[in-house]
Amino acid sequence: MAEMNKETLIEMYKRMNHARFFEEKVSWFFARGMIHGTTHLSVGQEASAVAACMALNDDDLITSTHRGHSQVIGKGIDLNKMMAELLGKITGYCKGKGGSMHIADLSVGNLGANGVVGGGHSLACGAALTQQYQDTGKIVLCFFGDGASNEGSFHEALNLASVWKLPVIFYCENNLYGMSVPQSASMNIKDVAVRADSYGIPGHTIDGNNAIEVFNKIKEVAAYVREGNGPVLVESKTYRWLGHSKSDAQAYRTKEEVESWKEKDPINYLYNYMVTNDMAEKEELDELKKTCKQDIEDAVAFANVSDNPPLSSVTEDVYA
Amino acid sequence: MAEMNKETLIEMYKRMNHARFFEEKVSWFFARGMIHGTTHLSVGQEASAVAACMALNDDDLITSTHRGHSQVIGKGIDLNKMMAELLGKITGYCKGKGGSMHIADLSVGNLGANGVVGGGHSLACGAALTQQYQDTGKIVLCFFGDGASNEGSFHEALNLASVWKLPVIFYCENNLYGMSVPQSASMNIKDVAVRADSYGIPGHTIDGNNAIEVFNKIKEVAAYVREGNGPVLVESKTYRWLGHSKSDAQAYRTKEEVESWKEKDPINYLYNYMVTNDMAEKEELDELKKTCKQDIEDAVAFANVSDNPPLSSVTEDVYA
Amino acid sequence: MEYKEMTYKDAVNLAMTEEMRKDENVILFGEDVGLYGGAFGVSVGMFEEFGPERVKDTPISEAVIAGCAAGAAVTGLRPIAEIMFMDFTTIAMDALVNQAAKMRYMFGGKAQVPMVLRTPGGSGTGAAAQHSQSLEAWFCHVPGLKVVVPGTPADAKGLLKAAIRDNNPVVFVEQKTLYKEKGEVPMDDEFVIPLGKGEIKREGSDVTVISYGRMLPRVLEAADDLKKEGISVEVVDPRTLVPLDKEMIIDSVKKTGKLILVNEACKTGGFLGEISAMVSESEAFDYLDAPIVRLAGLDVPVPYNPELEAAIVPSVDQIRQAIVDVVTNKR
Amino acid sequence: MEYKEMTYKDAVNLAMTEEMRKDENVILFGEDVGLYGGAFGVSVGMFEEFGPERVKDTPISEAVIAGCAAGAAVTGLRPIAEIMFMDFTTIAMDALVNQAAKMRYMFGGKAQVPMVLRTPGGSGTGAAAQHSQSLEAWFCHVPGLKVVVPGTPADAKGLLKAAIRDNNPVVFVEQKTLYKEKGEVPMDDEFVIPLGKGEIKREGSDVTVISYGRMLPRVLEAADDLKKEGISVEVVDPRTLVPLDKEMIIDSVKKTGKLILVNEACKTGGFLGEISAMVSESEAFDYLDAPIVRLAGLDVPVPYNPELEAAIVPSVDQIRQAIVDVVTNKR
Ligand SMILES: Cc1ncc(C[n+]2csc(CCOP(=O)(O)OP(=O)(O)O)c2C)c(N)n1
Ligand SMILES: Cc1ncc(C[n+]2csc(CCOP(=O)(O)OP(=O)(O)O)c2C)c(N)n1
Ligand SMILES: [Mg+2]
Ligand SMILES: [Mg+2]
Repeated sequence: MAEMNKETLIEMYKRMNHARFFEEKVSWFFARGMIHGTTHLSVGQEASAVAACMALNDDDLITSTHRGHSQVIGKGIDLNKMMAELLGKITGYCKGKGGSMHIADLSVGNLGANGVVGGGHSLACGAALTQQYQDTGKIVLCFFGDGASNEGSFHEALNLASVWKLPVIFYCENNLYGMSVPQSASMNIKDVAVRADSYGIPGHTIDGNNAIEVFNKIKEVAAYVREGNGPVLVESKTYRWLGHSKSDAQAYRTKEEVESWKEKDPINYLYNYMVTNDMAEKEELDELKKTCKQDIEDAVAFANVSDNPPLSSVTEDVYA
Repeated sequence: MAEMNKETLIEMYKRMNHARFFEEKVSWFFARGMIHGTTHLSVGQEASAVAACMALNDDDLITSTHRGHSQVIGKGIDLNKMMAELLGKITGYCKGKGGSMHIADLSVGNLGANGVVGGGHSLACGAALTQQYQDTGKIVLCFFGDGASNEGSFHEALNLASVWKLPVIFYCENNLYGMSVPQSASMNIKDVAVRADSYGIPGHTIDGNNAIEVFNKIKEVAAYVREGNGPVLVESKTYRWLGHSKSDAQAYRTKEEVESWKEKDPINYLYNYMVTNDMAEKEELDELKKTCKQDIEDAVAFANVSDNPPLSSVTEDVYA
Repeated sequence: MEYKEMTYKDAVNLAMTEEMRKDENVILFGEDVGLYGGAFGVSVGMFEEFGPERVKDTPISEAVIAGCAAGAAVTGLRPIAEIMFMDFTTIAMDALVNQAAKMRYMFGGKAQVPMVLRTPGGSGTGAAAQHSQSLEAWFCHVPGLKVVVPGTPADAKGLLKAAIRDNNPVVFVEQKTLYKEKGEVPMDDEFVIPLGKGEIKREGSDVTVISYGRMLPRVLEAADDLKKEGISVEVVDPRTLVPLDKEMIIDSVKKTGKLILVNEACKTGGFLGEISAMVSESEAFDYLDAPIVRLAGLDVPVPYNPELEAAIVPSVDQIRQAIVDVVTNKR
Repeated sequence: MEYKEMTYKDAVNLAMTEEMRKDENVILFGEDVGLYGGAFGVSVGMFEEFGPERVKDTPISEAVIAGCAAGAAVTGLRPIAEIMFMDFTTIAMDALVNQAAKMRYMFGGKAQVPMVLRTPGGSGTGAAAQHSQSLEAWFCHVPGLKVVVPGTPADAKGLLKAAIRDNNPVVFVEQKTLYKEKGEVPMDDEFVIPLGKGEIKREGSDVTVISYGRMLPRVLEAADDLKKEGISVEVVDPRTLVPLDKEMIIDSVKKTGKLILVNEACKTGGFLGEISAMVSESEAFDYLDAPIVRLAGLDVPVPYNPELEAAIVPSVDQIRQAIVDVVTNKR
């Protein structure tokens, strides 16, 4: 198991805070009708997403999801361009054409968020095939939700990856719901990870709110996958604090349930872990948190002064 | 476990022989270019298909496959109409519009063969939903192949059926190949039945060339399903003696392998079982076999004197 | 007839509710259609009225949603299946196209598949390329399917009731951006609009404009504006694309001699081409004294930025201008 | 240029083989494409030449075949994916339509998806409703995709090479019933036909007939027959439907003033409607002195019986008759 040093943990803490503040800001914008469309926030899932990405090599690849802000921030992203994209600006990652559900940055191996639940499973196979074929030594981590694991694409992709021994980690962020439907009403099993058996590959279930556990497990699994042993399924149990998307009365769950998960705040957990283990001073972390918050304000300022894409761009970039 | 009486076994033997002779005749027609299109023969798989159907109640339902002749004969069919359909005649089950891949007889609960591999999985769910909703007490048996179990539809259907506790038996006739690709190259597991675990349902693997074992297991499973316990996955290991379809050089397998399976002829097995257990005399069975052969000749005669559908019928039956 | 003002969404809800009260073989299933009431709130209250046996949440599994509907329909139920966004019918195509649409014909007329697949199409909600498509043309190219796109609350009610009662698979394309639009809706529970009957939404004599769905209000607005300028626009809404009310279209073109077609789907390969071609090979061809003009969506994926998104579909201004150009014979 | 007579199937094989020899990022995968050589034998010998790393059998999983191609393409390979029958692209639509076609645009131009999806379409093989469809119109309605339908062995070679070299997802629709047809094929391994360039397969002056794929030989036969009767038919093959060589079509119509469109797909919603509409809104409209006629497949699923099956697509006789009718101005 890989050792974690202070630097890594600090960076992880930073990205988790970036994710949290980013989404709080986005939520604020939505509440005021300043962003159009919809968005899916991952508040509460920051450890699951960020720590998994940080356990990868910088040039490894990921496919992200509709609930992808923490994922792509975890992979390393320019917050200005990301915020600009949310605001539909020309300086955004997708020149304002993609929005929240399509943040992509191929230059850092982020192959894009996906508006289609389960849409990334087979793309991840293809990306992994390229790595295998070109012998790049890189691997792919495919994010998806518990709900997505009921799509046919999940089955086809895990099976193909297994048969071809593709270097992919299929990483299920199980936040217990797919929109409004609880896991118990969408599958008859407790752990998504048992589905690994259908493909003759290893499956693991971890506590997704524990950044340390996530990091260590993904490190271990990444090494296994990188050695050419084929794919692995990892299920990270976590919880989204907010509604599914912009408008969600959350009648399908109790306030108590939500509160109980808020007590397992992954950011606090990491904070306490570092402090308790003498890896950082409270002051240092509090200071860092402030910087993170400011980074988001800066991103907003950047986005705000950015232009809208020109109307002429609407017909550009359909074909290469 | 249900008791099998002589009558049942004799009927089973009869249907298995009908299937064998039917397909030998079809094969003969094809070799002479007298049937157009293609066909998928199930010679060698008769026990797997026929015994499974016979373990159902007469008014239970099945969805059948591209390799469906033994299946629909097992369910009980009018051989004349079936042969007429193969020959594209107006007297055929589908008025000559369906052919080998689309034999259906809703009146006996045969919801149709399917040209799409995996196409029946979700139809079976729907048919089972009707039974559940209308409380008919009937169940559905869904036939599919080992190859089909790699389609996304397999996953979605088994999962839905499990969550909704639908009365379906998912019945995989594993003949070790999906067209030319051996099971080992299309999935990383030995038994398709293990996939049941992904849906929290029971899975069983049986010897599909042993009609007795098939009959008993399906009887048992049918009772469980009929009681409202939800779906079950049953895998029946068997083998197709002939090529995948009309033209297949079978470079992907050895003659020895084929020969070794011919030694496990399911029809001979049942014959010997009945004789050994004093359930029938050799003479009786030999006589029956002859009748079966004659029945097929009669079906051919029926089909031969039948008319082609009138050209005007081509635009009929698109809409109800 | 008693009328009540309600939204398009509520009219869809009412149609389902009335039919479910009448016929217990009608059931509804799809993702989050139960307690949640559907992603767009269309089925709100139905779970409460009909319970979990008749209003069923599914896992996120579009292929089996459509296939299960087909299998249930062929065995005697009359299922309504919801696919949350039209974009995700891409996952349900085998079940719809190879199974539901073909079963009857393949089996020599011995099966019927009375199912409705409801799905909302269209852009305008800021949901970008994978949540905004208008793919009705695909379904129109599949014999065995019927295709309906209502443009008003009343049509939504009357057509959905007809679709549920129809013995064929019907793809019922709702319009996201119309969900909250209001209109007068007949409260008679036998108010059923036959599939295949278009409606002249406004009579006119100078030019025929054919449109449906989301673009219809825009066309009507443009027609209103132009009335003041002395241009008389006939607005024809086919309402069902398959079967298509060819007669109504041909008659109108014969009357006006000019034809403009408006929808929001990508222009290339869209259903407007079919209407244009149908008219061009009909007796109406000889009455045409101007080229047939199509005003459709740009051939691009739907962009996220709201200004870009708005720019890809015909605006009232563009429609008005096109009408003026055609009537004054400018090209 | 050196020519060799070979079948359409072998021409497809040759195009793949040549491109794989040139560029090791080109790989082929699909069901039974390896040792078996593909359901129609198109890739026979390629497994032997290129080995299991470059010619890969997949499980029976169409969705992941297409999606894996898209993912491989966006990361640097140039995959050719085979879907065994066009009917089964129904299972691959999300990957093709929502992913491959849109990635570039959604990501603001920062991605490219150089993949080819090869699939055989068409009826005429006795395989009935689920193995015989011609669904190219669907793909033409999806911005981001290119769509190619070669009608001769030479075109099959030249266009497939262009498709493999193209940086966009290309749906390459092969024609089952042409697989064994022979023709002269250029052996030059730089023989590449640009996508978007049609070809006038035969010059003429009385009427323009546009056709592609399987119907092309029938149209040419009808044209030959009619030459004897003094009717001069111009046969235009667009070869690629997207991008479409509009200029060639418009020029031809302006020259002849009459237009007949022929393909085998179901008529309603098919690509002929698009061509008809495009011509009707172009400057060629004013040159048209007869209605545009579409000769297409009947709007029915493909039946099994060989006589019925033959009856659903235009015959040489019907094409000949349609030409005569249009030229003599009979309706
Ligand atoms: C194919 C498809 N079906 C449905 C949707 C609508 N949808 C968006 S998110 C979502 C829930 C997904 O659940 P899960 O995979 O568990 O991810 P989570 O939202 O919980 O992160 C649904 C149904 C979609 N975007 N794509
Ligand atoms: C969706 C789909 N993909 C591919 C095919 C072509 N095909 C027909 S049968 C077959 C093999 C099926 O294998 P299996 O499910 O094991 O059934 P078996 O043929 O062995 O009985 C294939 C690939 C098809 N008909 N449908
Ligand atoms: Mg979830
Ligand atoms: Mg098999």
